[in-house]
Amino acid sequence: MLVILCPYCGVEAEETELTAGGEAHLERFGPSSSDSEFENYLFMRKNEKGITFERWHHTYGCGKWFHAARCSMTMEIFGTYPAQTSKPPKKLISMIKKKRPEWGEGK
Amino acid sequence: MRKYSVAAIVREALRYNAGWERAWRSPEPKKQYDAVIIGAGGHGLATAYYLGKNHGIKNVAIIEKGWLGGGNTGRNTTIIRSNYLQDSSAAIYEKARSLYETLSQELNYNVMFSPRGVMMLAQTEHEIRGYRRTAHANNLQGVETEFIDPKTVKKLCPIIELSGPRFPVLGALWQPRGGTARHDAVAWGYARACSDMGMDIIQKCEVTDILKSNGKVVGVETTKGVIKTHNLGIIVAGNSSILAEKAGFRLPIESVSLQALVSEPVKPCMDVVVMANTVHGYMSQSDKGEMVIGGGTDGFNNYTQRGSFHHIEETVRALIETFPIISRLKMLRQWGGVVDVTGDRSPIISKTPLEGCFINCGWGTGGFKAIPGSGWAMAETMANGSPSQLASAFSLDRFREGRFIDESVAAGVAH
Amino acid sequence: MSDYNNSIETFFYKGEITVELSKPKGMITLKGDLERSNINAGVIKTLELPMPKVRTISRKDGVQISWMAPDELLILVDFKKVEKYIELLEKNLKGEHYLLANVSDARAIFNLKGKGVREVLSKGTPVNMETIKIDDARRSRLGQLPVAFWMVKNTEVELVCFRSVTEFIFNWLKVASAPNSLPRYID
Amino acid sequence: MSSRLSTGGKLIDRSLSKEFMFNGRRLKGFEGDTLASALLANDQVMVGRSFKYHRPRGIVASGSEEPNALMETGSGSKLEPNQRATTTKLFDGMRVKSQNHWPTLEFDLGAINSTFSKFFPAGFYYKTFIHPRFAWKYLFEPIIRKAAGLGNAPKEKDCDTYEYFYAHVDLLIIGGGIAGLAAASSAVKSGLKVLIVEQNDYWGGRAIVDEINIENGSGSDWIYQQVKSLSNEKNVNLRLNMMAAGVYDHGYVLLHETLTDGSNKKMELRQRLWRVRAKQTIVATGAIERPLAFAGNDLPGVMLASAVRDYLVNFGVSCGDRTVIVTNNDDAYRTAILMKNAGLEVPCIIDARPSVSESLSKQVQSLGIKILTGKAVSTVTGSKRVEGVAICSHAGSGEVLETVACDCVAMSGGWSPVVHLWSHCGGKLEWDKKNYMFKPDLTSAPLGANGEGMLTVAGTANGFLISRDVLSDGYTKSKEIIKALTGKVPKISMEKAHSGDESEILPVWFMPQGATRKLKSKTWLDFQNDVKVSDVELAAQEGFESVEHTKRYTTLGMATDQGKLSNINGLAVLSNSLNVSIPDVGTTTFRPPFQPISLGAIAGEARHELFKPIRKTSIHNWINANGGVWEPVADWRRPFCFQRNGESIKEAVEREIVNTRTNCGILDASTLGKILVKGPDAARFLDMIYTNVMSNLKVGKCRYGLMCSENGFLSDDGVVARLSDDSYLCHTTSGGSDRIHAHMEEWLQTEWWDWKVYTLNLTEQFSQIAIVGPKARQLIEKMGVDGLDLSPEGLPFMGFSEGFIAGISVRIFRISFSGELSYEIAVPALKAQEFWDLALISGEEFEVMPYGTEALHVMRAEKGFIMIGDETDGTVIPQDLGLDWAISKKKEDFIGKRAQMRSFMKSENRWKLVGLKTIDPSVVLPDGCYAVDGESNSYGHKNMIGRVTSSYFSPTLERSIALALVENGPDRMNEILNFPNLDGSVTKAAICDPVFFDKEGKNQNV
Ligand SMILES: Cc1cc2nc3c(=O)[nH]c(=O)nc-3n(C[C@H](O)[C@H](O)[C@H](O)COP(=O)(O)OP(=O)(O)OC[C@H]3O[C@@H](n4cnc5c(N)ncnc54)[C@H](O)[C@@H]3O)c2cc1C
Ligand SMILES: NC(=O)c1ccc[n+]([C@@H]2O[C@H](COP(=O)([O-])OP(=O)(O)OC[C@H]3O[C@@H](n4cnc5c(N)ncnc54)[C@H](O)[C@@H]3O)[C@@H](O)[C@H]2O)c1
Ligand SMILES: Cc1cc2nc3c(=O)[nH]c(=O)nc-3n(C[C@H](O)[C@H](O)[C@H](O)COP(=O)(O)O)c2cc1C
Ligand SMILES: [Zn+2]
Repeated sequence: MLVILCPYCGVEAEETELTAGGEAHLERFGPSSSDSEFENYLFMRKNEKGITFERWHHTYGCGKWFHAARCSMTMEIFGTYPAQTSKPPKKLISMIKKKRPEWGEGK
Repeated sequence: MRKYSVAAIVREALRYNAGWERAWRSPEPKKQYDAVIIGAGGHGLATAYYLGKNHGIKNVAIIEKGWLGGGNTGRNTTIIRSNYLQDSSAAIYEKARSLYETLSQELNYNVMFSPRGVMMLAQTEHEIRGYRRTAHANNLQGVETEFIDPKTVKKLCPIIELSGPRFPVLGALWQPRGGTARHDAVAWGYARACSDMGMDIIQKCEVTDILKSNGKVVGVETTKGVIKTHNLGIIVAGNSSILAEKAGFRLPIESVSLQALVSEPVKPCMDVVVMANTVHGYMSQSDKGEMVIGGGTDGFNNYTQRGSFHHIEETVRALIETFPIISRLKMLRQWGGVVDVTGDRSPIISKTPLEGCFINCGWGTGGFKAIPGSGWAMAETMANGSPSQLASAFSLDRFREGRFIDESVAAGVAH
Repeated sequence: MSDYNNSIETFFYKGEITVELSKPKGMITLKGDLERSNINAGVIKTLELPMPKVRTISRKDGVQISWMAPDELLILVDFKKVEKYIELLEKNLKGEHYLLANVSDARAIFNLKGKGVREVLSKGTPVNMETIKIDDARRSRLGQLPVAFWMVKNTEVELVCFRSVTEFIFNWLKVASAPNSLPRYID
Repeated sequence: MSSRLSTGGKLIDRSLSKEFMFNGRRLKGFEGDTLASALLANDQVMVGRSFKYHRPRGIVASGSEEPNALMETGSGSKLEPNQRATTTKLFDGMRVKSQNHWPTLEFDLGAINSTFSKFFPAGFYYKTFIHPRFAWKYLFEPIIRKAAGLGNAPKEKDCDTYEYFYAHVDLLIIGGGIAGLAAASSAVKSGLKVLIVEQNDYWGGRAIVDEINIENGSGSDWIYQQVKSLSNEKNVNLRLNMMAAGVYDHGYVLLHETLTDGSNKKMELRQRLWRVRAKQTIVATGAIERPLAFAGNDLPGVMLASAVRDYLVNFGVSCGDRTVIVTNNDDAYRTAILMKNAGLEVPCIIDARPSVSESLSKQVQSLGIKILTGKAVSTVTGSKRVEGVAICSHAGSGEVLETVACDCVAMSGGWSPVVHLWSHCGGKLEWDKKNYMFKPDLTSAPLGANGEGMLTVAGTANGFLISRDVLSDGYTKSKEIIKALTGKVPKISMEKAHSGDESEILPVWFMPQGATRKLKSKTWLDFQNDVKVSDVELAAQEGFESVEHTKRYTTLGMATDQGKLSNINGLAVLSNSLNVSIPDVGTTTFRPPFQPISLGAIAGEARHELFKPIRKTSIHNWINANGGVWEPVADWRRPFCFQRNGESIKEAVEREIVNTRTNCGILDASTLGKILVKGPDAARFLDMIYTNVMSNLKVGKCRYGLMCSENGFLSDDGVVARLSDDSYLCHTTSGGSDRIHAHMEEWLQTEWWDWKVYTLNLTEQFSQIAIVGPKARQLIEKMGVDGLDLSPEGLPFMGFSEGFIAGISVRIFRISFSGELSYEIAVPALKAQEFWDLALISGEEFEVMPYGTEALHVMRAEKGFIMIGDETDGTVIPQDLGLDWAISKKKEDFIGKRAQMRSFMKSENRWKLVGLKTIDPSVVLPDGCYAVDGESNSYGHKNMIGRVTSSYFSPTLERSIALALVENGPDRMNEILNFPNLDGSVTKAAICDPVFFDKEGKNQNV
């Protein structure tokens, strides 16, 4: 039963107020892409056992999408940030590296 | 292998059971095998069994990081049915179901397959239409199902409340020879038979890397050393993405936690398996008397075998609404399993970009029922190096081609 | 006229707290970049109220602005004056990118009064009701439904839900405020 | 015999006596009794039968660890099986029955299993019942099921209610023993919000019974003072009858509060499930005494030594006149001393240890109690209850040295900390080599959201057995947590408990050490599930080496007590058989709940009418009162039809259709989604959302649009109206409004966040009322229009305008889903009923009639219009439905476009939309039936070449019609297809155009 901070409204939202939205920072591939680019974009997932960057929606709240860095083994939340970005904030990355030196970013 | 029988039990009882042999050996791994299977869940063990039995490949190792049968095979709600809609699904699940019918005899191990009947309640007009459609498809696929009216529902399962205030029961899709089996026994029965064929089941041994050379698999690295093989099957359910990554490819899979719970045991009060998809709940009663209840999946990746409690609440609400008498029964235990869910919620039995490496995964929330059929098809695929007829539709390329096998369409869920 | 008009039905219950469906209020949703000074100014000018801070309301004389999201306000005015306010807002927001809509009919407001109001809501919302102060506003869920509420007095809350579920929310509140059903945990 | 003593009993009030019935016998107890203490007070020693062998079972314990005393309580809508007598409060008039026997508790036919138990060792059923195959379902399985299963399920609906409560605390303390209370008192001055909960209905835990000294007073006084002063603190909340059931991620703890004792016959609020969010939690749940494993230890009268003490001290109940103590540690001596001091006989203490400390032995011997060191129980004698013990050397194989008569055996195998809650969410355990028990490994705590430990353990639960250490650990752990939470070390005086040291425990898991196989097969580990030492050994012998295998093979620890008493002994036996250390064997997984909790409590308030919300339109109540036959549509209810007196549903539907096509129909279409999309980039955005072009739609005009998922499949459809240059109103299906609004927001926020667009779901702001049929225009005009020109030119097909009808402000769309002249009128929801009423009054002369969803569906099918959910099922692309015209070729991109370029989507052989006419026009094709071509496919199934998606009898055409998806359908016009029915017959139907009625659109373009 997770609690995640919504970076928009500052609410420590409970999981039941949120909707999980899968892997974050997927790059959209449109009509000019190849079959395998499109397949990758739509289906292939990192499904990380460890630190994952993922999307959340504050459904029962401000209605905004945001991103969270979470460990799928311990449920630790390293941080959240607005969805209007194509990569995680640098500060967050270096914080994670400090906490988990063995972590290999962006596999 | 010592044959199990009443006579053997009596004989042993008289000498305080001193003579029973091990059900399976626990050998140290050899250096090389003709085939190696990663994952001693039901699917891995069944694959090994049919490799030996159907294809004569017996120099096989099954490598398990924990204890055999301890993955989802050991934690599922044991529903067996084959009333699927799409041809490819109906074919493999019905193959599995029919193998289940005689599995106890074949393995000389009572897996307690109990064809008590599975009913899927229709609680909206839309669901009625969906299930009628499935009944029609099943009729053509040779899967015995029928659409039954509320009266029959009540007769088969008297504890159902037909006129719930929210979603009355309007009928059901009924598969009389669907049912349940003793999940652990399925793994144990296959394991015993594999061991008896000379296969090595190596427990407490984790595969840590997949060794390749020139685009071909040559072996695996494990916590008990390197094991060589040119024929590798990855059959690790919730851990599929991790091993695929080691093999050098990605999968259309997400690992999420699926939960279940059991009530305290009570005397028999429910003789069939009931699934109520509109309200999201399913339940059956085990031979020991617990009500076995399946919950929902988390929406996020989760490798913990725990889940969020609100899924349990939602499920229990739905079931009390459907079976009001259970309100005063108590939950005895709840748990979770890490299930591997694909982009179209159908499984993958396939060759992979790595030559000699095959994968069987994506059974998600509903692969227990498929174990014998999946093992059969996977063994054939591994033995021939190309997909078997039963497996061909479940290949990895279907996602690229847009050739999905979507079962959710007819108001179905996948347990 | 027929008696079936559920939109103006009366809902009233007195248990541990008093639950009452309020008379229809004028409600306007404004979406826009609240950080933009022009939008800010337009709102302040029209309603003669300060902008509410994050997760609060600002109110005076029957007019209220409730913070709903970083780009969304819910403005409450007299039911009959909605169109007038919309017109005014449109005038004062001219040239800006925004969305304005009358949502008075889309929502129902319940007035909840009594010492136990925090406990009643705590039966259904994960919000920490102990920390909710006067003029705080929250969007969350109550049981299975989305709601928004704000504290108008220490013992009084206004709760907004979708109109189609008015009856369900009322029944829920009724059950939750049944006599002797409070845990007496929050004082 | 067990009996009530004339004095004593800290928890009972002898002035309030209570009568209750057990198996039809009228018995007496007192206020404060548990059901178990009251039964023992009445010499009811046998209280049930075991699960597998139906062996006689007596009360073993005094708390939630009790495996045997499970009863049926209540009746009718309050019946509850498997109630644990040790945690059930007695009330006046209580009716209780024992379980799992037939015909009676004393004489149970099922006990034949016990006679043959030899033949039912662990896992026997896997080895048998294999042949003949069919016998399993019809013979073996029913017998096994009947024999198992404990109590009976209720037959009636539960009449009681339940609820949830959310609480947010800084510090949650679980357990109200001395450790928990000390922890709470440390936190008083911290300003932290503290909640301390205790499952019992009294504070103090074990210290009440095992009178200890704290500072200069008794433990009981100390507890009383602590509770009193804590109750006055504003920041501390104390709660009894509250059991911590489970610990979940991010500090979520489930607490189960019992609100009633069940004595009330009427409906009542019975239990409350607390969902606590705690920043930190201290688990101070104490320890559970372990039984000892010896032959016959399952006979009624063999009890935990601590329980015997509890019954004596708390309830004034003697569990036996002559009690033999069997132990491997000092603690059980307390029981001996107390019993003796109460005037009861204690013939001897059988201590497996070679020696006992001098002071203890002196003390005991001075009371006249014999200590037999180095001895063990060979077997307990008696059949339905203890009659004596046969004593042997612990070192030997069980040779009997002497037999001592007794009626109670009090056993103690040491203590196991209650680590369940610590373990639920990932806390690890370590093996305490001194006290031979698993205790929390505080360096591996369950982690909270910030990756730091969220739980700690204090007192006995943390492995401290002596009250001096327990108390100080309570203070210390609390101080550490307070420091972590506030940054300040609380200044408090840590009060001290005084207790002498105890001598070491001897690890004894079964006795005697060299017990024969025969003895082991009578030595119980799990009393409820009938698992014996021999079963665990057999599992190990057969290769079930993992503790998880052993558990599942033998069912050890899987009963309703979840092995609280049996697990550790079982592990030890397994480790012994495998010749590995106990920590290497490890434990099985601890899972919630700590004690079973009712499903009712888990469901909470969401039952009956509160089960799931129903959304109601403004017209709902009118429909309800006017013959509407409801059908759930998403969370809404919509009328399937309006049934009149004496009319069948089919007749009603036909009447509605015919009337709408000939006169005028009125429909509540309010459930349709209405999403406002506004902004400079709105047009560009909708071009991405819809498959068709929306940017070139003229202001004041409507266009039918399709939406696909990114995976290419058709997901929703509806009419889009352009309200102004920068704003659109998008209509969705009833089920689609929330989903599509969310879909739009998702794309806007996460992909095109720099586009200037806002969206708002206005579905509920407007009710939508459709007035349909040849007389529709006349009707509306009669209502009185203002600012609206309803003429064909003024408001042409696919146009809309705004104005007033009957004084009500409306937006009126000329769109048609029926093929008739049709106006969909959006009115403010609060005005909708008034509008509806006025339309019906004005419409009287035009014979207006309300119609329902079925008439709507039939009429749209007559016109060949698709329905999302009927013609689509998540696998259908617009191209399959002949909707290519709605897919822009010009647009570079839209959601779903790339997906539709994949090979399978472009395949020649896709199933495409056609109409079907049965050869016999009176025969309606069954819903969902398939067409076959007489061949077999590669699986050996009959080859399917198409399927029916909608099928109706059309009263308009007076024949059956159907829509279908057929392989290459449009190229096979007039071909006759075969549709096999479930009864073996075949319906023949010819492929035709999907538009059955008014293809040119004469009716709607007027
Ligand atoms: C709660 C729940 C309820 C369910 N209910 C049903 C149901 O009612 N009906 C139904 O049909 N299905 C159901 N399922 C699904 C079903 O359980 C699974 O689909 C099926 O058991 C999968 O079997 P498997 O052999 O593929 O995987 P598993 O049984 O999970 O086996 C995979 C094995 O691989 C091992 N492994 C992983 N990584 C490695 C490695 N690196 N090295 C070595 N070994 C490794 C694991 O330890 C594990 O033992 C349910 C699942 C759950 C969780
Ligand atoms: N010498 C020994 O062998 C020995 C062994 C055990 C205990 N003791 C003595 O017992 C006392 C132990 O004190 P303590 O405070 O650590 O433990 P305790 O057993 O006295 O108190 C623990 C309390 O927690 C409650 N509890 C347990 N699980 C709960 C749950 N899930 N939810 C709510 N409540 C729950 C219990 O009902 C109990 O009241 C000390 O005096 C100690 O010396 C001695
Ligand atoms: C069909 C089925 C029935 C079960 N019945 C019981 C039961 O009667 N008692 C019990 O303690 N656990 C029961 N379990 C749960 C297991 O104890 C265990 O929780 C589950 O297999 C998951 O393993 P884990 O909890 O060790 O992770 C059952 C599990 C399944 C799949
Ligand atoms: Zn938010």
